[in-house]
Amino acid sequence: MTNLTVNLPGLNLKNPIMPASGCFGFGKEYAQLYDLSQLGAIMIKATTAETRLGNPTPRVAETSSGMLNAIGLQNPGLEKVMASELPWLEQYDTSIIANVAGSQTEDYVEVARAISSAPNVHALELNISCPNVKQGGITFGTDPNIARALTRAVKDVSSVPVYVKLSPNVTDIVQLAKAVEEGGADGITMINTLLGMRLDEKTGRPVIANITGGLSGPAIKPVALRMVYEVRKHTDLPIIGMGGITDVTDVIDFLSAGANAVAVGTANFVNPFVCPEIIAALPEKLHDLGYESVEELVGRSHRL
Amino acid sequence: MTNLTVNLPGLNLKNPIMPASGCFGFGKEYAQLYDLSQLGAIMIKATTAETRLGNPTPRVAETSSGMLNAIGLQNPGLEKVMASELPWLEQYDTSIIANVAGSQTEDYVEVARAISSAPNVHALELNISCPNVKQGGITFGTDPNIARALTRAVKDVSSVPVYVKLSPNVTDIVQLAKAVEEGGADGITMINTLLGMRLDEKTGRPVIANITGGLSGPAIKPVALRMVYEVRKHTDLPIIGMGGITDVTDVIDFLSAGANAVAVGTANFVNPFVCPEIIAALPEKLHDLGYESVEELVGRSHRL
Amino acid sequence: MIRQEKMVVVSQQQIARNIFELIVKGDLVQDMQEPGQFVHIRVADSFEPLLRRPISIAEINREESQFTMIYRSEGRGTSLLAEKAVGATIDVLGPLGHGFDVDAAKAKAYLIGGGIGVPPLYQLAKELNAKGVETVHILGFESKEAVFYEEKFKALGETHIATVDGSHGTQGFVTHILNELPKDFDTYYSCGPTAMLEAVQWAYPEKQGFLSYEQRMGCGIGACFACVCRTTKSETDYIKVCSDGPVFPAGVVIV
Amino acid sequence: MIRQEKMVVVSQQQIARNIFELIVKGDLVQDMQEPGQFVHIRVADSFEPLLRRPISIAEINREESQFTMIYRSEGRGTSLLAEKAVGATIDVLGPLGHGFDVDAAKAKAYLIGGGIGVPPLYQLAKELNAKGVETVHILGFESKEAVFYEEKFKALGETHIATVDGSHGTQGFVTHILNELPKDFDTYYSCGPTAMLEAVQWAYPEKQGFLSYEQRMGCGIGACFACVCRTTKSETDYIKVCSDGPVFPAGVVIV
Ligand SMILES: Cc1cc2nc3c(=O)[nH]c(=O)nc-3n(C[C@H](O)[C@H](O)[C@H](O)COP(=O)(O)OP(=O)(O)OC[C@H]3O[C@@H](n4cnc5c(N)ncnc54)[C@H](O)[C@@H]3O)c2cc1C
Ligand SMILES: Cc1cc2nc3c(=O)[nH]c(=O)nc-3n(C[C@H](O)[C@H](O)[C@H](O)COP(=O)(O)OP(=O)(O)OC[C@H]3O[C@@H](n4cnc5c(N)ncnc54)[C@H](O)[C@@H]3O)c2cc1C
Ligand SMILES: Cc1cc2nc3c(=O)[nH]c(=O)nc-3n(C[C@H](O)[C@H](O)[C@H](O)COP(=O)(O)O)c2cc1C
Ligand SMILES: Cc1cc2nc3c(=O)[nH]c(=O)nc-3n(C[C@H](O)[C@H](O)[C@H](O)COP(=O)(O)O)c2cc1C
Ligand code: FES
Ligand code: FES
Repeated sequence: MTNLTVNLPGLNLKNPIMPASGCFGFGKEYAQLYDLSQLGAIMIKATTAETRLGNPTPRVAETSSGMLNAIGLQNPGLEKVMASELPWLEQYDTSIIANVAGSQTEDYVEVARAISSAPNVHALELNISCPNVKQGGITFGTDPNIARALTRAVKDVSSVPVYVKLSPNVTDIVQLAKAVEEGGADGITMINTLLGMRLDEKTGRPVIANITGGLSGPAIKPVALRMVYEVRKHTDLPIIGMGGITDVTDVIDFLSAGANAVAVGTANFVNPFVCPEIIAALPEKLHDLGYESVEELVGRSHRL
Repeated sequence: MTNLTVNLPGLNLKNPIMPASGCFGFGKEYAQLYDLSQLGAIMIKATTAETRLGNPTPRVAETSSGMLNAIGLQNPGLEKVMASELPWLEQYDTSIIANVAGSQTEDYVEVARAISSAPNVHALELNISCPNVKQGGITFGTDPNIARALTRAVKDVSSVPVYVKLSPNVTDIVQLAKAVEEGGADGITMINTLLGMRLDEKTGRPVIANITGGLSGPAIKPVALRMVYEVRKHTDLPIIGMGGITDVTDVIDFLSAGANAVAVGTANFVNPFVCPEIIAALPEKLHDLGYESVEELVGRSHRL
Repeated sequence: MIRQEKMVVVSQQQIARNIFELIVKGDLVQDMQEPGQFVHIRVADSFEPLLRRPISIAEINREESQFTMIYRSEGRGTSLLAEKAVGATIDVLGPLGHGFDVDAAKAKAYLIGGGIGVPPLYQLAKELNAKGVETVHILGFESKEAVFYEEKFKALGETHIATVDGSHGTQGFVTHILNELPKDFDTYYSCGPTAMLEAVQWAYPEKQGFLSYEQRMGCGIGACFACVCRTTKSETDYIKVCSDGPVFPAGVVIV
Repeated sequence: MIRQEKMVVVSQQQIARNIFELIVKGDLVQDMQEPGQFVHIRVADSFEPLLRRPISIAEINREESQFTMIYRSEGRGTSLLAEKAVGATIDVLGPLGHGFDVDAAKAKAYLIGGGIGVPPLYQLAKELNAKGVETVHILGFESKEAVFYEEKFKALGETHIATVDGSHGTQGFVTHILNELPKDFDTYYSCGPTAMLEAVQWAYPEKQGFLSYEQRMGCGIGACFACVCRTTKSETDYIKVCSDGPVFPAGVVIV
């Protein structure tokens, strides 16, 4: 029997596959389609201290093998997430990773403290990399000093392990990874979206109301994979890799490059069953490649 | 009659379309297919002081709507380019932009001084952004101070206007653009490739011998367009835009975002006639959009 | 229940300029609840184009397990859809969203559609007529060449056509026709460009109405927050076109 | 002259496991010079998959303006190619590169091919035979199911087959057969995996030989420097497989 389990700080995953934050809401919609207990974990939509309405529409645009989004962290706010979304998720036997966002350190700290105390939140994902909010967000993710300090502040109040989500929109991703490691991060999740733009061909106007948006989907996979590979060379922290994953082969690539687990974002929109399908395909794929467990395969590209 | 001409420092272009450096060699191969005098200009392959053998093969890999390359600046070296490639190009009525590369300032200066004196070289394109060479190259393109100093050094010796080619692999492209502007750049060309990677699905080995390569093609267009738009907001320098252009609509997008002219790279490999086809389609497209000249359309997204 | 199914193309026909009628067959039809729901279509096996395309359900044939879509072939996705021949399979996710409240109309209803907003009104008209509600159809198109289903609507009730260029029916917009028609109906239903929905809403402030909205979509099932609209119901909330809509009672959506 | 042409599919047939024979028609055929040249094929109208696929010319029929390709449907590009039906058009760039020197052989030639390296040897065999050169064909495949064109080669001369699993012909590699054969030929021609080309070259250091190489390609016409190999001719230069090759005299390419 192929062993799919992955053990990471706070997360004893039955398999390394989870939906990425923002692409799966709080699970309710996909629960109409399949049993969420199949999933290794669920990264829920970014939660902020207050209700956020997000950006005006249009919020998405299609690009070659990818899409842009500028949702702007719309979410019902900490209180409602704690009161209704998280309790609802308790019926499923899977780990919940809460994506925490804000526009200043205090916001992050407030959300982290509260949400990490929810009984079914197993880890936090610190979203210092959202390109679609005017204040904070991405600046936290591009300055190593700020990223380090924010990680430490959140780490100090969190009752569960803290994973920090890195932005690809930086000159040196390794430097950021090192910074959050110094700040006490228990793990890294990467990558968030690349900043991009699309124009309406008739008018020349940006298609996305926010002007720019975050690029995701297969188009960004080569960049994501390169970054995971580079960061793995420089840290032993667990990495949850993502960016353009659409099938089991993509998963193998990220694990090979050094990710310990992976998240699937945009592909859920194209094929809502993509996560369970990948989970089902994984044992045979590992077996064909000559591996008996996920953990054996992790990082193989570095051992050649 | 729609006016396609574009006048930029050193470059009086009959139209704004030119092949991008490294995707067109020194023109000989495409000259078998069509008359190069149709082109607005030609950006020739990077030239270094000495002959460069470049990287081992495989040097290219396909990705979703894109490709990776790690040619490693293979070129016959300054002497041969001056002695045979450039003189051969004199038969064509088009502007030549010489792409200058090196691994230290002295190399750049040497090549720039010599090649800018060739009778048919109208401008230099300073390649401070090649991701595929171990030394120099990209570090020049990611540190604003180094970029500024290099630009100044080259500017001092060049007999023709100097355009600096920016790397997208940076946190803040505007900062780099400002730096080269301060260094005396006459214009900016952007973007070079995004650093990426692909793994062999069976072995987990990087497909490209150099491990990482530069991502180009339609996949990167949203990133390129966003960067051109941002840089245009902060400088009046001429911009030659590129990244994923495959047809006349893409050209309109880059011009709208603020590019004064555009270059076509990877698309030449897919459709070797792409440049003349775009040039032929441009007048009608401009007309349909209600413009009588290229220069009228440039930057329209900023005027909405 | 929402299903993802490879449905089989039974018929594909061009019925007006750039307008295609596509009939597909599969089990998913049995779950269709209301006229005005839509499906989300994956047009290619590859990830290019990436996103699914939302298309309304235009007619439901439960006995044959078939349903009809009418769409404009315009961009990359719909052009690929137009290439699907009889026998080909299409990846359909649906039925999605909430449609028109058929029970709301009492005696007489106005069905007001514009362009590719017309299709869902056809199944609606059929169901209303089946319930004994008289339907009047006011349909707007660009020009004569773009008109479709005129005879089919006529077979169900009084039908007025407006074309922007006047090449068929009344010249102008549906509102030009509405101005001339009596207000002797109890309920209106509308689907079309947002500007048209706004105009219709303004025209009948006192009537009960239902409007079907469009937004750019990601997931199509309510998970990604791409397709939201502001709502009069709450200052601190949005409604999602894909899962709360696409049909909302008049007065609910702020555009 | 190199042309880009929308060529029409005349025939598409599976002839072995995952192996397809594709015949297309168009003017470009008239420019084909030598066996061993190749074409560069765009398999989709979209940019996904992005790059063209290099495929050898397996047989040329100038009268009918047709040529044959034989390819293994494996990855994304070749799978799409296998879907092209009779009547469809395919975007072909070619003819490209330099092929086998047919005039080099005097009386007897060995044609040594492995897997999808076998196809270009077929046109070569035909041309050599037409010139009165006796050809012996030594062809290696994975297994019985992968073997193709055996009868066609037999019709042109002595033909030996090796399969890795021994399910047909000699068990092992082409070199196992070569070891048993006399060295009474004047020229050899070979196309196949690089390891095979190396082995063949080692086996006949004293003979005149021509080898066809593979490399990952970008442009296919010599402009991008993707497909280079080091050469014994110069320490400071590369040769390009696409435009200087794919066929080189033995001893020229360093692998
Ligand atoms: C609930 C709903 C029902 C619809 N019903 C129909 C119908 O029955 N018939 C019909 O012809 N059209 C209908 N549309 C509009 C249809 O979805 C778009 O015309 C179609 O998605 C455009 O795709 P494309 O490939 O032609 O264009 P592209 O330009 O390639 O599309 C690019 C992206 O923009 C999105 N997009 C473009 N236009 C629209 C639009 N108007 N609304 C939403 N997304 C858009 C596409 O889905 C895609 O993600 C409906 C839209 C919605 C939201
Ligand atoms: C000069 C030349 C002649 C060839 N002739 C034939 C032939 O007659 N019949 C045949 O079946 N094959 C031939 N090949 C190999 C053929 O080009 C590859 O099998 C094919 O490109 C793989 O594409 P894919 O879509 O199946 O694979 P994918 O894995 O989707 O290909 C991904 C990328 O890698 C490239 N690639 C993968 N394998 C190879 C390879 N072996 N050589 C070069 N590029 C590769 C592809 O072109 C593409 O750019 C030839 C190759 C060369 C260089
Ligand atoms: C519509 C959408 C919304 C997203 N929202 C969030 C978010 O709230 N928090 C976050 O950390 N990442 C968010 N992301 C980024 C994804 O989690 C993921 O990092 C990125 O999309 C790359 O993965 P993919 O290519 O598989 O989509 C969002 C992405 C999309 C497409
Ligand atoms: C095969 C290849 C070789 C390249 N060589 C060079 C080069 O020598 N100098 C340079 O400045 N850019 C080089 N580039 C980058 C292109 O000029 C261009 O900036 C980039 O590919 C983005 O444009 P595209 O998406 O249209 O290809 C190369 C790109 C490719 C694909
Ligand atoms: S499209 Fe995703 S929430 Fe509506
Ligand atoms: S493939 Fe471009 S030089 Fe050979």
